[in-house]
Amino acid sequence: MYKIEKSRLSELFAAIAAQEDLFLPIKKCDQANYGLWTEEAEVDLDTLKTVKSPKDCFFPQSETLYKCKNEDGKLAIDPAKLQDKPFVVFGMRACDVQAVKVLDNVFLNDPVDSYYAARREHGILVAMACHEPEETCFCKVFGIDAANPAADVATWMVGEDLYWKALTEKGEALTKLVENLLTDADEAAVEKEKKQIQAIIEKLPFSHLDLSVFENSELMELFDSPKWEEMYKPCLACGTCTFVCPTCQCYDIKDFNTGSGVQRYRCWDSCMYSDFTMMAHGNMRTSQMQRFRQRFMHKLKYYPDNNDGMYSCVGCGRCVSKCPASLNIVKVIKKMGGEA
Amino acid sequence: MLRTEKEQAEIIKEISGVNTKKCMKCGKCSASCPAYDEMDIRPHQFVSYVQNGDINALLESKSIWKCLSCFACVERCPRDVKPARLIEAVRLMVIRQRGGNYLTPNEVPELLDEELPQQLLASAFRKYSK
Amino acid sequence: MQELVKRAKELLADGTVVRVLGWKQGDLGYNPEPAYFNSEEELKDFVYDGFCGANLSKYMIEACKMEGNTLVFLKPCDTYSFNQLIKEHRVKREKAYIIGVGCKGTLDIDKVKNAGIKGIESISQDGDTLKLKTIYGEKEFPFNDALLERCTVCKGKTHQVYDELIGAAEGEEAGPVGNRFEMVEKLEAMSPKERFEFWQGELSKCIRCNACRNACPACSCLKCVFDSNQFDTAQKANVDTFEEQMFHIIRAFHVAGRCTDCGECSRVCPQGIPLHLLNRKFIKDINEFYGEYQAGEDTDSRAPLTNYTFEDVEPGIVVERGQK
Amino acid sequence: MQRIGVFVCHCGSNIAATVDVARVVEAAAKEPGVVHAEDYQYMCSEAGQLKIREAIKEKNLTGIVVCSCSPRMHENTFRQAAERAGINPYMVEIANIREHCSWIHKDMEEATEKAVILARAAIAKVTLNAPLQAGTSKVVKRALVIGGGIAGIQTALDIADAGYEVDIVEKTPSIGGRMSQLDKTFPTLDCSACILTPKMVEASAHEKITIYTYSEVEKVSGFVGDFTVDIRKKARSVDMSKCTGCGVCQEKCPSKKAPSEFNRGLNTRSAIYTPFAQAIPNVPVIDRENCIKFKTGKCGVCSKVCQAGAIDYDQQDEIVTQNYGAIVVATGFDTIKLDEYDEYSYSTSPDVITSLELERIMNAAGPTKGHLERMSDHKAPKSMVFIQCVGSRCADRRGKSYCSKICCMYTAKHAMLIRDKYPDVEVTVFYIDVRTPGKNFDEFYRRAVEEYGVNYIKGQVGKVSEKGDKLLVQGVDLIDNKRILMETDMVVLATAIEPNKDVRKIATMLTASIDTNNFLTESHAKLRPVESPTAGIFLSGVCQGPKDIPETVAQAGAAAVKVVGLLAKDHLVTNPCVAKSNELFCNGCSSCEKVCPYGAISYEEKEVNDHGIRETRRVAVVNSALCQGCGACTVACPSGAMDLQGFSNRQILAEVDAICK
Amino acid sequence: MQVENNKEFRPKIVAFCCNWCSYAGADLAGSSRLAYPADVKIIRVPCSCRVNPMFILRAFQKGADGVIMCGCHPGDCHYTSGNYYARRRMTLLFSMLDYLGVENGRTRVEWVSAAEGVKFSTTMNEFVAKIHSLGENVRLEDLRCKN
Repeated sequence: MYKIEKSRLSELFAAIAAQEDLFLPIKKCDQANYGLWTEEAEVDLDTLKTVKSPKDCFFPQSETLYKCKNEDGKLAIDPAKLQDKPFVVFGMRACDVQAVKVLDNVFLNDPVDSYYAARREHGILVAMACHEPEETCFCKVFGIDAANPAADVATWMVGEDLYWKALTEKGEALTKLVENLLTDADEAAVEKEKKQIQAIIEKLPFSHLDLSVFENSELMELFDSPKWEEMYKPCLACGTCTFVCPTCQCYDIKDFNTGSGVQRYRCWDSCMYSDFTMMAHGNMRTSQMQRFRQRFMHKLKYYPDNNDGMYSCVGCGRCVSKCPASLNIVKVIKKMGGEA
Repeated sequence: MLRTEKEQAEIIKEISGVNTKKCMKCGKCSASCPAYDEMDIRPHQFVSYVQNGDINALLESKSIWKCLSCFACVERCPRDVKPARLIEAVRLMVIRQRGGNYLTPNEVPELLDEELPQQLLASAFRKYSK
Repeated sequence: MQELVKRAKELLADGTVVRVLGWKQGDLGYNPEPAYFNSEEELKDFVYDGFCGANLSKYMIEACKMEGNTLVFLKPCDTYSFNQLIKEHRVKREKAYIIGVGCKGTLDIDKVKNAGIKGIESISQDGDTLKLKTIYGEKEFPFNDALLERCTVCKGKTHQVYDELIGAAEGEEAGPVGNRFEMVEKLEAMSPKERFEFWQGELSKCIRCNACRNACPACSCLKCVFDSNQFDTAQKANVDTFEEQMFHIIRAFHVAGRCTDCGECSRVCPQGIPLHLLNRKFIKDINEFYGEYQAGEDTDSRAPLTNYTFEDVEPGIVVERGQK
Repeated sequence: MQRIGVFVCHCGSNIAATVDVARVVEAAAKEPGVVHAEDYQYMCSEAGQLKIREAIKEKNLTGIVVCSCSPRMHENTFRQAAERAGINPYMVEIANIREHCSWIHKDMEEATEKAVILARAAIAKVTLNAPLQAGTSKVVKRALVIGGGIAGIQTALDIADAGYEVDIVEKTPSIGGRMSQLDKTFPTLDCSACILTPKMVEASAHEKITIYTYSEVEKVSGFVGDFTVDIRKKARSVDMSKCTGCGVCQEKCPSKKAPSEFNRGLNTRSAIYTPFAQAIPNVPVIDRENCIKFKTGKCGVCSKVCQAGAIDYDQQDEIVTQNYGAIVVATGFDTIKLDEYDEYSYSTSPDVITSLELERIMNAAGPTKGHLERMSDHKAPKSMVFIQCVGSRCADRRGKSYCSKICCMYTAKHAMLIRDKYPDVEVTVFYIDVRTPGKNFDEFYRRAVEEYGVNYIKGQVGKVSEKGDKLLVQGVDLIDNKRILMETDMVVLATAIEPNKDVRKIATMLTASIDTNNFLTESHAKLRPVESPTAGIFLSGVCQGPKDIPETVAQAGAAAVKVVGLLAKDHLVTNPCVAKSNELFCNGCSSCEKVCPYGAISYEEKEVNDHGIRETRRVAVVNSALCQGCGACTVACPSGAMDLQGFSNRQILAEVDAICK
Repeated sequence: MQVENNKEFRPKIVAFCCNWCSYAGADLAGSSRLAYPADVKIIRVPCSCRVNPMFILRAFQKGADGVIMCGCHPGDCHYTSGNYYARRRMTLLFSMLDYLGVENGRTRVEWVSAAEGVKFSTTMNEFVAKIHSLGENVRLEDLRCKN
């Protein structure tokens, strides 16, 4: 275990950035979001949750797949370059780290998504324990320990120091890179911090949600529940929940006409949108109720059924605070019978 | 300092804001003018003199001192030419060349006469000061 | 609030309405959700407090398609939206029983959180103070400091359309409020470069979640142009170049003259983009160029963009104004 | 996938001298969808068109682009060529590489580059063109003429003589209009009544003509070939079918204080009245505002004296709805108000009169029975002054910027008639210019001067003031540069004329465009002077611009021919480039309806199937016969449901993209 | 270097012209041989009221440096009132673009009648000069269209 004074973090960031691209929470126009570190950037490690999750670093909201051009009547194709250099994502919360694992199950299983795989291969995750969890957090429900994030490097902010512990080979390598800035530290302060975090988490209002109904009920039974009809109505069909969600992985592929050619890109899609999975004949989900149900059934039933019980919600609580209609997955879990 | 008549005409047009090309030579300004008979160059002629650049004649004319600044010509001109403004501009040019006011604000109260309309005084002040 | 519930029960009982559209108690102190109540029993969860910011007029578009009449609770500023929707034939007046509810201002929980108050378990109000019970202890916060921006420039406490009023008086005036164009004026006074940087910063945060559009009562299109292939304008691409701005310019343009300035767009934006500043710019321009106009004040006047006078200002005014 | 052919025209050297035509062909050939590209000397020639037709057939082209002159020149030519070769005429686009390129650029490199881009834009557009079918609409074989003056009467007679039904709507109780108020007419000094009344009688007797007097057009809907018009027949209070026109009621009517409109308020008339003796129809109306019966409930004299029992105090306004294939506007003119011309003392002195008032004074049926006398003391004047251009050629707000055109001639007429009949009267005319273009017009004016001794003075009058029982005229003689102060007995003002006040209301109803002076705009100033830009609306008389009687009659005949040409058709071909609403996207918000200048958009409740969701929605429906294809609705529509065929959103965007490439 | 760049700069300018007045005005400019720079490319629309703000934004997105719209003079619209609507739309749109920090000289509306070939030509000359002084449009361009 190492540590570094909080006041020297900018040196640390500069050292990392000198070698590799560094992404971390940056405050811009009052909002914290992950962004590329620059000397001018306003790093914000105090905000517990960035608006968008760090999902962007591995699975960007929009990415070009290839470009094609008409060159004298012939089609010229120029595929996008895959990530080939290491990069660091700093300050991820335990829930966000777990979310990457959720994405891994989707993108790294056959057929492997080469764009995602390349980023995962080169990405180094530096996580940070949650000093002050909030009322919207419910990671505990999914067995995530906010005090012990499981990334390449785990860090804790205790008092005026950042404690640093490499957990993987990648983490070790990164540690080596910045070794000269770190000093050795004992674990006592961190252990105390962990206990404190865990104690707070125990007290959070949503920490004890009961998911057994999703484990014990038949898929069709949940699917046909009349409760969906009762729940969906306030939903405005915007994509806020899906776009702030660290695990939502649906995307759409579209073409952009640049005038001189076509860029084929993929971008996040939202199951809340009316044209989600639209096909030539129309859409199989014609009502908002069906789309609403799709999202939560996917998070809480379809995905766990296909992934050894791993839920595709990590309890980060972003949707809880951002839904314009104050709908959220907690309300759904409770309504379906998961009141703690 | 010495300007050609053409330049002077431009200055007069600029000071007065009059577009002499708008004149359709109907003569209503002269027809409306109470000082017509006193004038050597008549209001409608002012417009064409300026248009043609005959400024020296205007500078020397007595008309500029005969104009009452009653603005009847301005009011009644069907083409919105405002001949009185031209006359005033020529007058200003003369006064500026001579340098000095014929009348200062202090002298005005003495001239006040119950019988005289205020407008006349205001006009006089316009006429005889820079 | 009890009076609202009582009246709702009466109206359900006597068959005037078959459902009630209001707000339902949330699972945190500050997140009530818009909800339909179909019975007396369900009304036990009804709530009306400062966090009931949602403008229910938008929901009335769907409610009007349902069988039977709907009782809807509308705050004063929500009624402008409702009127505007009547004008555009998007709701049916006769399908709604409107109770105009009094409004003391609606609140923005993020203002409280940004002040460093975390782990909120419950909230109560004591006079001008919000009392917050948090995991990290008891906290207090001045009510007025938590007001949403739109409420600090409240356009009035008068309901434009209603069947009855509860907790509000006819012709009630708003208290002293700020100038809602203050920020617009400030931006106008900046240099083009400063303005560009301001908007570039704000709009580049946009994640194209469409919350602004979907919450907006004026954006009531069955199919948004940004969802259709009419203009080849992809709705989902999120690129920090012009496309984001195109979306927001066109959205503001489409609601120009129809926007009642209800402020929902800014309230719901997950990235806190001050979208109302776009709408207000149009409102300000319309007022200056074509005479004062408040969308939603009536149901039959012609909107500024479907109207004209022979003497309207020329588009060159933009350049002329810039030179001053 | 479209198969597009590109045809580049040299236009002799007009294009080829500045644009490298071969390079345009070469570049166009590489564009997606283009399967054929060639150039030729004159594409519009028969040989050029043959090339197009052959290429269409040989290469199975689905669309063509012609790079040539302005589409305003030859779009139709090439559309017809395409149609002859079997493809839809609307699958043709023109790249204007002459007016917009070769003629304005000198540098060959630059011009060629631009021509290629223009060709590319046209190719991009035609790729998205869809075949359009011009529809047809029926023609109702009946015309409406609004206004019953000489313009309206002549138009109606000419249309009726061609065998079509015509209705005349006249606002006043009788047809005849301004001409009926005139005494004599220039330049031949015919008696106005003598030449007008036979036409009035002819119109009223014509079996194809229906006259609605004391009536107004209330509402117009529909479009060329089939307008629906509501006509309000105001309550006359006299049963037209019973009245014999004996005139007893007018004699006996005790209320005789209403100013006579016909005599320009110079005398009074009874409350029940016909405007003048030769009125058609010769049926009086009760002016309810002045009728004692209507004001107090007592009286009823007219009813008692009427042998025919025609008086009907309970008569109500009646709305007649009728369909017409064409509408002619002949609403005529009035003189402007002189309230603001204080300098001429018109409002203060009864001896300052307008020329139209003088017409009534000179007329044997007028207030003075034709004796020339002053209205103040009924003495015969010894001298008279005529002032020209009162309110005409005025740049200020009081008057009109235009020349009223008729004043110079009627003033000469008046002066001549007065000098002829009363040789002892001195007549002076103050003029700015004397404008007499017209056959025998200048000769007429010269006779007034040379034979009748009328004194013409160049110079506008500055002021007319009352001096005792005389009028003092202050002016200048611009030729002599001399002040003129002249005492006279009467002053006659040649007052500017302006379109009838009601024309704005009517123009709005007809969506006929109107200029800043309220004259109706013609479709083309030179080539289509009697047609309004709105199809099916025609213009006759002064409503289109100042003109005298012969010009009015000529224009009336011209308008009639245009109407007859329209009514002779059974069907009209409609422009297929009209708006079309996609009902799946339509919100039913009415924005489009509000901006449509033609009332072409209506709404209906319709069951739609939106990808499986069936529901009843309020959707916009465009009447393609009414729509003129301006596209205002397409921009008002927020959802893009409304689009314009031939200029669709996607087509225009494709052009934008191609240009910005 | 800077100077050279400016010399090279060939602006892309889109002109929307209504069929009845301005397009005919452009034709007249052509037949009268009244030159204006080849940078201006005209798109024919039936009426100025057909011009959707989206068209203008799209042009900028795709790399136009200036967009000008021409229509019949107010009062002379072939369709009676189209240009009145267009006038309001463009006024508000231009004001909004200005508010967003886009140089306000990049957009313009000019009323050009069928008889005003001279006006059409001078307007285009002026507008192109203005765009030259403003330089390349960077604030409204979509970077994806850059290459």
